Amino acid sequence: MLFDWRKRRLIRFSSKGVWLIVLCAIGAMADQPIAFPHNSHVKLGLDCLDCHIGADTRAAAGLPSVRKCMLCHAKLAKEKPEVQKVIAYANKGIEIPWVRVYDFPSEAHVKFRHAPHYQAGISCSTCHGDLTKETVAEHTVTHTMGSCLTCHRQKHASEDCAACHF
Amino acid sequence: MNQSNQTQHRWGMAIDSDRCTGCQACVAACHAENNLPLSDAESAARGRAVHWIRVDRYYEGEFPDIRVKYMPVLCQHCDEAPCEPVCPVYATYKNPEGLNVQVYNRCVGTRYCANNCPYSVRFFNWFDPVWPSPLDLQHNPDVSIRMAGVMEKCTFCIQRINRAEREAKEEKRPLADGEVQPACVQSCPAEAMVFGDLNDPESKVSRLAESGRSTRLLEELGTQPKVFYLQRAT
Amino acid sequence: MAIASKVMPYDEVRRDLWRPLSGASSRYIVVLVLLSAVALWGLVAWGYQLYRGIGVAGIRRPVFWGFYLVNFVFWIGISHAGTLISAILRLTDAGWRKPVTRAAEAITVFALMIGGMFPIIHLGRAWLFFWLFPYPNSRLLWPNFRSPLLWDVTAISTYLTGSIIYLFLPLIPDVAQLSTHAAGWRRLLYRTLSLGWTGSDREWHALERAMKLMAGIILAVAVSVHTVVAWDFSMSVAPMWHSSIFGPYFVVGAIFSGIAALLVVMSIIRKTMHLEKYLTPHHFNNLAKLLLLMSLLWLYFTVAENLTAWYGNEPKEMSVFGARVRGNFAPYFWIMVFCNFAVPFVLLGIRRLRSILTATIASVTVLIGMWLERFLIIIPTLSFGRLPAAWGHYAPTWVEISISVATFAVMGVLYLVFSKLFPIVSVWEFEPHSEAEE
Amino acid sequence: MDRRDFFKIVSTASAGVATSACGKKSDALIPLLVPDHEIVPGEEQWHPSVCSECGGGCGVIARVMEGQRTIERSGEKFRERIACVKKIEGNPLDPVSGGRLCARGHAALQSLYNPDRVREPMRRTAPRGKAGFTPEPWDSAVAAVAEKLARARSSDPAKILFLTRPQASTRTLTIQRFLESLGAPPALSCSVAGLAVERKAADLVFGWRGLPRYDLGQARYALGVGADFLGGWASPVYYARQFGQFRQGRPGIRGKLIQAESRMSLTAGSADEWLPLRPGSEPHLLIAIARLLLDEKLARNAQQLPAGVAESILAANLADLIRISGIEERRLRRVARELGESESPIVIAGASIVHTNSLQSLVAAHYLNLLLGNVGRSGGVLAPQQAAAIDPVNANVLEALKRAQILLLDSENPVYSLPSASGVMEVLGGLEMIVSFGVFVDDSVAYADTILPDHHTLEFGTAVVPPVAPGIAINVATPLVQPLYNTRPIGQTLGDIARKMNVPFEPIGARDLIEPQLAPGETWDDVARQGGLWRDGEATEPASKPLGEKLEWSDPVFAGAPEQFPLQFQPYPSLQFGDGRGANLPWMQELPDPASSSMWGLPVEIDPQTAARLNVNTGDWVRVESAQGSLEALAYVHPAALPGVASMGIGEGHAHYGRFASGRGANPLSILAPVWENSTNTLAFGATRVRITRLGRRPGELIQFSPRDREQGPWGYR
Repeated sequence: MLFDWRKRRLIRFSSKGVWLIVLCAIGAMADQPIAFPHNSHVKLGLDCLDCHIGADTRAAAGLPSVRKCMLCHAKLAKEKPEVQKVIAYANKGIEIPWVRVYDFPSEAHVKFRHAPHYQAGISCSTCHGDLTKETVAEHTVTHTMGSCLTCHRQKHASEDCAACHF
Repeated sequence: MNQSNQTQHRWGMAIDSDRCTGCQACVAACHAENNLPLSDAESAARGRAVHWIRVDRYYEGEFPDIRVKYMPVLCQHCDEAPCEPVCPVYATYKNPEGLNVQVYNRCVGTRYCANNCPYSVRFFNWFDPVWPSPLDLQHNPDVSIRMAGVMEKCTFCIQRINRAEREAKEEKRPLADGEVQPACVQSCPAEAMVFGDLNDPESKVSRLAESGRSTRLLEELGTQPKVFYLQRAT
Repeated sequence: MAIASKVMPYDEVRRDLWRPLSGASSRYIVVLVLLSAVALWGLVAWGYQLYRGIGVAGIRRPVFWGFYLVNFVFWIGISHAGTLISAILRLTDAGWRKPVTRAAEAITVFALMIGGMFPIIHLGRAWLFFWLFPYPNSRLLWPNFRSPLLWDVTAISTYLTGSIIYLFLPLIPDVAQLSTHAAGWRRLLYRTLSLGWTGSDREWHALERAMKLMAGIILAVAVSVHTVVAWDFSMSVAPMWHSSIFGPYFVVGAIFSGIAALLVVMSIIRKTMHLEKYLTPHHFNNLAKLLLLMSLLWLYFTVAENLTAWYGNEPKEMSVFGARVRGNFAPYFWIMVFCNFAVPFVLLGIRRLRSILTATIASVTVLIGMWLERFLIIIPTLSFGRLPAAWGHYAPTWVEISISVATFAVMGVLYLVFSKLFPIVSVWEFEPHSEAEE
Repeated sequence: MDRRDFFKIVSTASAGVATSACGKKSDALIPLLVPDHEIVPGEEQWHPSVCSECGGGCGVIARVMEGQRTIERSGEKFRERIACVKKIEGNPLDPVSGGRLCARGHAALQSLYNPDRVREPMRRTAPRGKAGFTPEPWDSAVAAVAEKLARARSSDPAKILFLTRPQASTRTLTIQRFLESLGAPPALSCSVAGLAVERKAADLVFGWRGLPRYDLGQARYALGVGADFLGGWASPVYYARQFGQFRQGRPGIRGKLIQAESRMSLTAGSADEWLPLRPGSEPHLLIAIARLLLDEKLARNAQQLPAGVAESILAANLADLIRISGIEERRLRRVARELGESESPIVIAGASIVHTNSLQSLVAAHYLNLLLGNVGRSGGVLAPQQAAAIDPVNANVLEALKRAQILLLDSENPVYSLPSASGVMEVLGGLEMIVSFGVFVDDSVAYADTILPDHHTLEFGTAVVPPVAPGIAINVATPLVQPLYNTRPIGQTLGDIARKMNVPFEPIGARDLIEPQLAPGETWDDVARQGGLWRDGEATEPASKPLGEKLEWSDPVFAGAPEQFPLQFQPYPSLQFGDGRGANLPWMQELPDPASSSMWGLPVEIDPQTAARLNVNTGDWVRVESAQGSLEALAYVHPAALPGVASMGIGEGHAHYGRFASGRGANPLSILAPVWENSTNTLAFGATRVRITRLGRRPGELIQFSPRDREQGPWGYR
């Protein structure tokens, strides 16, 4: 991957190594509109699925709409500055413009679905890191085709290219 | 691969020339389903228009005893596909369900496969595709947008196959015959196209493939195509 | 045999052959700058192609391979000039080869470098060319060894390595001699390249053995390389490509164009470097005869290929054959026949007409003809595929033309630089004691 | 999605059960607009709608999924998740489309997401015809229109002309009601695919209101005359489905189709035999066949034929008829015999290309079917069963335009559809006010003073009565997605105008149309959820008694002296563009033309003999000149063109129609002589003579996907 560092600007010329770097960079730099503390929500007993409701049955885990945030925050912790930002969005009727942390670049042509991975018993932290320790989500786990394939081999999942790339 | 507990499908298609009217609904349906790059007059003039399925038309005879032959031609998903061995990076290969798959992210663009395809059904992305906004809102999220420098071709609507298989699996039932239909087959007003599992001897496509009118395109090359053309009855 | 060394003292030979190494005439500079400019323009064109996408070239469906692959085959063909010829001559102990071999071997190396670039230039995603090499990776993905393109990669890299060694080995005694006479960076360069050559008998022995061995190896590799290039085409099911004759046909064509290239280069360096004493009419005469022989051989293969296709009358082949011989491509076809057969046959076949000038003219036409031959092998087949509904025509754009032209300039630049750094005629072979060795 | 799946969804939904085998799809049941925030990435929903690309009125289902667009709100840019239509397929429940769809139907998506849609109301700033507009708020635009309309109404309401598409729908009903409340004459259409002649003939012969339905699927032997029913005529998807059934849908039975047409249309190409008919000689051929049937005693139902008609047939000079039709007598006799001997014969006549005598050919065809005894029978000609089928007709449009003071345009394009020589542009230039309700700026909208843009059909609900359908069918669309732009449905706009004018008016919604038809137990929700209301047809024997008493025929009239203009010129509605309105859809532009395989342009088709005489090759530029005007086009030497007949597809040659169509190619209608069909006064666009001169090679080439049109033969391409 190292040989490509100069090409970072040329995303269209990138090979796999490059986009990983670009992604890591984006992930690390991700300036979220609200400093959402995952750890404190998890501590309160919330499950990942409570907010990312699609993870078990759908392709996309999904982000909760601001309405969902307001179910609790209409009453709870209203005084905190970050929560006030949430309330501001809710009042304006605009969805919070979260910055995506994990994504597959379009060049990879991956059609990832959460559901089968969840159903296969892969825990969220395998791919997304230990969110009990993170505040704002960061790109902590690097995904390469190698890491995907290693797991697929271990779990005897399909290794057909067209299982993911089409 | 490791799916021994499932019945293995072998997808194939039958096209009834007696029913085909040459209306090209299949062509438009394919464009709508598969995010085919949009050509413009200039790129079309330079031979860059992309139609994963096309309707070949040949005039036969001379006026007034002339007739025309319409023939939808798409990737034949050959069992012995000439495009597969020549790819230096395995970007095109035969998947367990008999589909000839093009892996866009692996393709480096030697275009050897296209030269070696006797059916000329492979298309190349000469440039990154552009859609004047908001035409891009129409993009099918189940299908990749291919970038410059890679080959593409008919996939038998693998996204539909995958979706149907997934849903069948979730509902713990076998796939029914005719449940999976590529966009072209789905659209065909004259129902000239039939898609299904060739491993299932009872499927409609298997029965048509066995019928007396069944032929295959350029069969003499030994490519073992999985698209069966039913000849016109006269 | 009027070998220069027999008449001339070694010191004079050395003076003559080392003279071009020092100083640079204004003419040299102008030509170098001009050629570099053209080469640079080619680079610009390639950069544009990388930036915009390969679509800036004229290739299209169904002609997915165009000028780039024509140039690829052409330059790989040219590369047979040297190594193969010099290896044959070396193995057959043709004494007259001495002044010719280095010039020839240099052509090989440069032509291979250029030819080897074309498959990369032609890639849709050229920046991923390394995926064609087998390197370990976490995905456990390997290149497809069944693909003739991979054979190409293997064959060409082997040939390039072999050719560089083969060029380098006979250079060692020369650079060793040069290092004692040169100063500054040149001294460092020559010293490094001489690998501590002292000129001991053991070293001479080893060198001779190595060269003999390499000559044998390179001969086999050279033949296989062009055969593999031919297989890029003949392994496919396309009409008029799928032909068992292609391997030898390409090899013959390659040697043919290689000799022509060598003759052209020789007559240029003879004039510009004043090597009249070393590159004598005798050399040209010998090579011209070889060229004539190859011309006839080429004609034989061409007739064999086309006659069988025509007589077989297989419709799909006939579309290509027809287009080539009497259709759209007919002018090119008949120009090719004229260039590759008529001109050499008349100019070189009639003894009275055979001279350095006519040999050069014939060589130039052969180069043109052989380029056209590559063009006529690749394009018509793709234009007239198996399904007539998919027929289409091809015309190159400025990008392809620029890059194609630039490669000739690159050849010139490399040759100019090489001839400034190393004696273009092997000096030590004129040394009296090396005569004894032979 | 196949029929069963969709049924499942629909039935579980109407039963109110959302948990079943496909409970997962329960969110696909809501027939109403999808709220954008409820769109889940990667999940699809299917919603019924109606195709409005042609008059066929196919019921469709649309796949709605997530999409993202960038919007600007108070200066800030947002990326917004919205529900988008991703694909359109036929509605498997709809008896017209049966789950299938034609190429143009698929491309309807590109009119929804067309970059050249009118995004807000506009006012004209440039001279008429130059298409210069500036945005205008809804209120003032509507007020301005209402004011002028009120003034015109008070002086003479007959001077208000509304042109709308030739389709019976809530849209046209709303327009009709609006016009009624103003006291203005009914709306007209000017599309060349308006089928005015077909309607008139059915009315004249059988008293049928609407288009007859040809039950091709049950017939054994079909003779098509002048109707390109697989290539766009009347209801292409329905007839293509019927054709599939006709050919291979019945075990052991294969229908045989003979197509008599003056060009090798898609139908002629798919037929078992093509009879190359001289242009305009359809009546002659039909009467010759009727005569042969009578002569050979093959007319099984001759007694039902009105005496006057039988007399006319028997009085005809057979040799003359055959000579004029240009078909070998031997072939014609064979076809007549086969037709007469067939168990279930049918004659499908239409006027894909309208001639001055087209009505006569349709009338003759009806009598021929009567003679064959298949009227009102399965496998024969069936009466339309649509009570609600009142669609605007294409009749006397030019006269109406000349009379009018105020023109209201709804996706109709008179500037394109009428010949320049008719003076339509001058007429439009002189009108007091032109208002457009369409979603695009086309050649005629370029003349408009005000544009009050409508929603796209997929953005707003409507109900359409398909002109050809088994039984009763009303296809219903509910809005699928949020409107993309600041547009308003035409009903609402007309309502606003009426209110400003103080005229009582209520637009008609889909629900208004459906509810009176509902049987006990059915609800509007059910109908909206399944996408339409359909009833099986009853036997219609009583309606098949002929009313007409006479049969006459005349030779077609062609404008232009044969010495000066030796070629007959026939523009034809193209597969891709229909009457021209498909030209702004890039998918249709790049769809290879079925005859010439041309893309992004339509060539003029010339037969090989004429081409050789003119020294024209495929790809040459030629000038096509009539006495009224000329156009320049690329030539395609069509191996199956009739000698002396040049054809050209309609669709290109728009002066204004968005980026994909503007300034591309030539409009064959523009050079026509203003010749009208004798009975309906619809444009007889096949009735002009031209001469063709070669211009040679020029910049701009014929773009063909497959230049090669022969499987074998001489080498090389052009």
